[in-house]
Amino acid sequence: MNFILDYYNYWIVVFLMMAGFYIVISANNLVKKIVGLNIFQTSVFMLYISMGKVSGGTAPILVEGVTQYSNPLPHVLILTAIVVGVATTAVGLSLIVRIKRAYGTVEENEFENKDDAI
Amino acid sequence: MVEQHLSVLPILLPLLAAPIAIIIGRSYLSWMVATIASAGAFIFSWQLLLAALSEGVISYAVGGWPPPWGIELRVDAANAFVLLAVSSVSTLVLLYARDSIQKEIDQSQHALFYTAHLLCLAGLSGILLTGDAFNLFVFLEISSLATYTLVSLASDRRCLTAAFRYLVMGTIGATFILIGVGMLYMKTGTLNMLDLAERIHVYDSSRTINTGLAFIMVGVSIKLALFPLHAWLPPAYTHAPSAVTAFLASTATKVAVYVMIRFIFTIFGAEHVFHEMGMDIILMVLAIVAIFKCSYMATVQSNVKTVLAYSSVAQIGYMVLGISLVSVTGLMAGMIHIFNHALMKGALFMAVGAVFYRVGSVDIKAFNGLGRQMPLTMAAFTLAGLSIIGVPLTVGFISKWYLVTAALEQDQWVLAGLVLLGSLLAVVYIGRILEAAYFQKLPDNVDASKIKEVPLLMLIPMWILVLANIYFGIETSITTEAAGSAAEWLFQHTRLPEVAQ
Amino acid sequence: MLLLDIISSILLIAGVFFGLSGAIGLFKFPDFFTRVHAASVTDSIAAILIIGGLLLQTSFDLNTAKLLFILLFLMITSPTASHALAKSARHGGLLTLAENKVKKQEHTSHG
Amino acid sequence: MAEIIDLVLLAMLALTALRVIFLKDLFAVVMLFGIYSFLSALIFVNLDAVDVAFTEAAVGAGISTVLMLGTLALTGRKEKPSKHSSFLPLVVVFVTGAALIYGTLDMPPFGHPDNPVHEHVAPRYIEESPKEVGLPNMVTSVLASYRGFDTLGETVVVFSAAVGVIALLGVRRKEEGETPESGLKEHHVLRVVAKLLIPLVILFALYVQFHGDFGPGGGFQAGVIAAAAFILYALVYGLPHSFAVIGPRFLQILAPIGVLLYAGVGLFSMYKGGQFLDYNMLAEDPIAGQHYGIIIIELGVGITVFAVMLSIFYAFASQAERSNVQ
Amino acid sequence: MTPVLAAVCIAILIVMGIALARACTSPTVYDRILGVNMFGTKTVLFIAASGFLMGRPDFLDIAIVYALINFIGMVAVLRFFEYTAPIE
Repeated sequence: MNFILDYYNYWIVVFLMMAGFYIVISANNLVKKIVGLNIFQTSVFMLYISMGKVSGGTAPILVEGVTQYSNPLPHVLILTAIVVGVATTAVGLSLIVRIKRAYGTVEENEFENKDDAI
Repeated sequence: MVEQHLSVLPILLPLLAAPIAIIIGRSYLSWMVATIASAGAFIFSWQLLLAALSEGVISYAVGGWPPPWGIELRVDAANAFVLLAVSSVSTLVLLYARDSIQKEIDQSQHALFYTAHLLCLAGLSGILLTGDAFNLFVFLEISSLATYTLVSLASDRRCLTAAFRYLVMGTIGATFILIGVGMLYMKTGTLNMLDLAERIHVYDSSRTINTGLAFIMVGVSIKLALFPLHAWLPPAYTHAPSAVTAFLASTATKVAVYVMIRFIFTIFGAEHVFHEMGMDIILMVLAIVAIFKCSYMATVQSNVKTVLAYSSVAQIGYMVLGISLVSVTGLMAGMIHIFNHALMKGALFMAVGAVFYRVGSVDIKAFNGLGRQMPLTMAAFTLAGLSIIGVPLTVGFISKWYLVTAALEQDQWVLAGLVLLGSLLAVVYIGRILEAAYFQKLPDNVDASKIKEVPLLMLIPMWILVLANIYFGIETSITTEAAGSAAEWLFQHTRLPEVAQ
Repeated sequence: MLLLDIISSILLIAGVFFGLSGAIGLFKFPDFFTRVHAASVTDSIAAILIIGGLLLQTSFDLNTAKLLFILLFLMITSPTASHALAKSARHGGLLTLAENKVKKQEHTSHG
Repeated sequence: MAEIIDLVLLAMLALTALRVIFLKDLFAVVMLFGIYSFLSALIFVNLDAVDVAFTEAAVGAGISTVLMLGTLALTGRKEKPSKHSSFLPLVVVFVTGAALIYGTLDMPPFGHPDNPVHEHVAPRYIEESPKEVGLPNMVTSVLASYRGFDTLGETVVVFSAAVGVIALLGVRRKEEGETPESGLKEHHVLRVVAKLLIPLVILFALYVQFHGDFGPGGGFQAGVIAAAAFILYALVYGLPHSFAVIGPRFLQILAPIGVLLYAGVGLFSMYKGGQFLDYNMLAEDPIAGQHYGIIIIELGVGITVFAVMLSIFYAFASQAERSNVQ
Repeated sequence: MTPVLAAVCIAILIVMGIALARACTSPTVYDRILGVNMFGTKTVLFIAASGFLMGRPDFLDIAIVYALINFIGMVAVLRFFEYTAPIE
């Protein structure tokens, strides 16, 4: 039981990652691909935040009378990573808008047929 | 003053120039800014290489915080050597781009092009110089985002789908690296590479560390387009503007190869990765398959840029093959090839871009009869092509020579034979293009008077690279010394498998 | 102090009760407009009660101000959102249950 | 208690993710993605990562969702059924997932205070940063000072995103801006309420910007919230009105200025004889120097993020509006 | 006081779950939006309540952001329906 409690968080996070990853590689629609990418990345963020948690600790903002804080370093890393994620999303979505204008569709198999290979 | 900050300046210069270039907004001025910044970065990286060769390691604590608490920039012969290749090619490409992008990119987007180029350069330099695993991820993303932008700037609509595919694959790769770094951090509690290397050995048999290693290797393999994860590369290189392809082909994947070397040798230790995990076999097999499969693919394409793109994937196979031999000579061959391949692919793509500039197409048929119309461009193409094949007196020969030597050191005769066989395929795909250029006639419907040499500003950088191909092919001491000491340095600071010694 | 705690508990529990009933209404009510009604009315009252309950636990510092700000914010945005949503649904052509019945009857009587 | 909440939230997340896989209506997918972001932000709060939660809520549920909706408005709502075989993706996902699960088996147990992550580098941040940097919020100290170079990189990433989006979608010039009155003009209540809220939101953004040293928040979050205020304005009153307040050209200048401000602090500290971004050199007293440095770089981050987020929104909204007119 | 707060938190979680179920399975698009909106407002309350439960009520800022983003999301959705027909 302890074993499960110790790893429950990680396992669910792995499941979420894989759900996102599956959407990315299986979706035919480009917007859905980007949604999947976001889910994938957000789940990775949860992995990081999970490892920073200290049971019985509190948020790493100094208050009187508290000595046990959670680890601030993963938080910093993930703040950066979230920004990276939204930057990628924005560029990806604008690519989709352009693709729609150029091809008239955002379904991968449809625009693949409209050009010769490569 | 300058000497003290030498390690941060190659990153800082393009990083500062990028916002300035976009504020200026005018094509000509932002080109000046970009070129000056890139040239400055080149000069600093040259000094940095000299300093690294004499001093060994230069550590720079950003923010004044000592590592592992702060972020450290750590320069040794290996990354200074690659940085030199990156910044020199970047400067030459920027010189070349001035005229080249006139035909390929809309006037209003020139400033954006230079900004993105500078951002990409800054990102690549950051990847090379940083000594922090997470900081590497951040710079990786800067360079990737800039790259997606650069690829999508072309006027052909297919560049959009190529860029999108690149974006999805690249982001998956980066996220895999993020997962891997997270697992390392989880076990060791640090992100500094040196500190990681020291603390990681306690956990050699840990399943978490090994999974982290696997994820980092897969992520980096996507970024460096190792077979079978190379699907994004040919379309991206084919449809990007010529100047962009010339820059990316000679730098982006090379930097990823460097990242792989850094993770294997500095962080995990060659002993662990190769001996205990058996990664050398995997890498070797993938490298050989890449060399043959992609060289073959290159021989059947009709678009010359695609031919060269597949050739790039094959050439990456040679670099990875060098790494997988796990010997100083093998690693040195890989490092030399990083530098040399930058020289030859840069020149080749510049020549192809020049053809596009005049003819407006890069189909192999468009090359018909160009040997007479554009003699200088095609001569450059020929020489660089010979270099890819590995003809003596060119840099390509040097790379192959050391690679074969490394294989023979371990009595791997078959491997040496395969390397030479791969070169034969290169003869085929380069030969097809040369045949078209020199032995075919210019089609009748083309006005011969319009097809003439490209402007001088395009020819000069191209020929600088071509001459460098020959110069470094004859005067080998500089590259071999730098790459050799880089390889030796890496090997001294890693735990070795007993077999290779 | 104890008295404040008791009042606060009562407010909180009442708030939760309204919240739950609203959630059930979201499933139980027959058409969209009644469901909006269930959701939005309970949203407002639950927010007032719960935040009111929490207010009693603060010691009149920055947190009190922030709670009041949240309350104000929710009081403004939540009904606005519901109103705009219902209006948009109306413009989009969504009918109430009664109207649907009428329409159906007309349809059958004509046909 | 925290564990139970964590459990329930994770279960909800798993449900949402599963639902997203099978939904074909992309509008619903985007809505559920918004919920997914909200939920993950809740988990971040629950795991003590308040700054991260702040950012995830503002960025993931806010900006990303708005951008996705903008894209959907242009590309259509329905995902077409595909003839792709889903076998290969499934295999890849199972292999990757199995590798990850294998990797979790040796992971340090969740939440134990003697895990390596809590014993090596981090203790210095927790114990020394209030003295060395002088801020109660350790996340801000680490973000802005110890790992300031990362944050500079982060700002540059945002800036490159703006470069990418502007290169792809372009900036609309004022001349062609003769689109008819747009926005939600039917919704009178909304218009009044929005007018009431926007100043409050901007005030809140300023609070987040300058209170980030003491509580959750900082330049990045403040930039996003300020941009959200203008996005609200543009959504309700239409782009032309919003352009009249802050034009896209102006934003294009503003974004690089933030980056330059950040890097400028670093250059100044080099000039003063320290390393790049060494705030100790900025004043006689190192703590004061740290304080100046952090305030200025946070301002730089805030300016860039604000300008970039808003100009990205402008780019998408212009596209949508243009297609609507046609 | 803590048991009451804990019960309140759990109850709000349940409401959130119901709203989520509504958002996942809904007859019309508007119901979906309604579910999402209700989910949003309940999260605001949840953060406020759990802040008091955990003893760190100074994180109410996050609740404010949630309320704000929730509202903007709603407006964006309404705006979105100006472009596409909501009912299929």
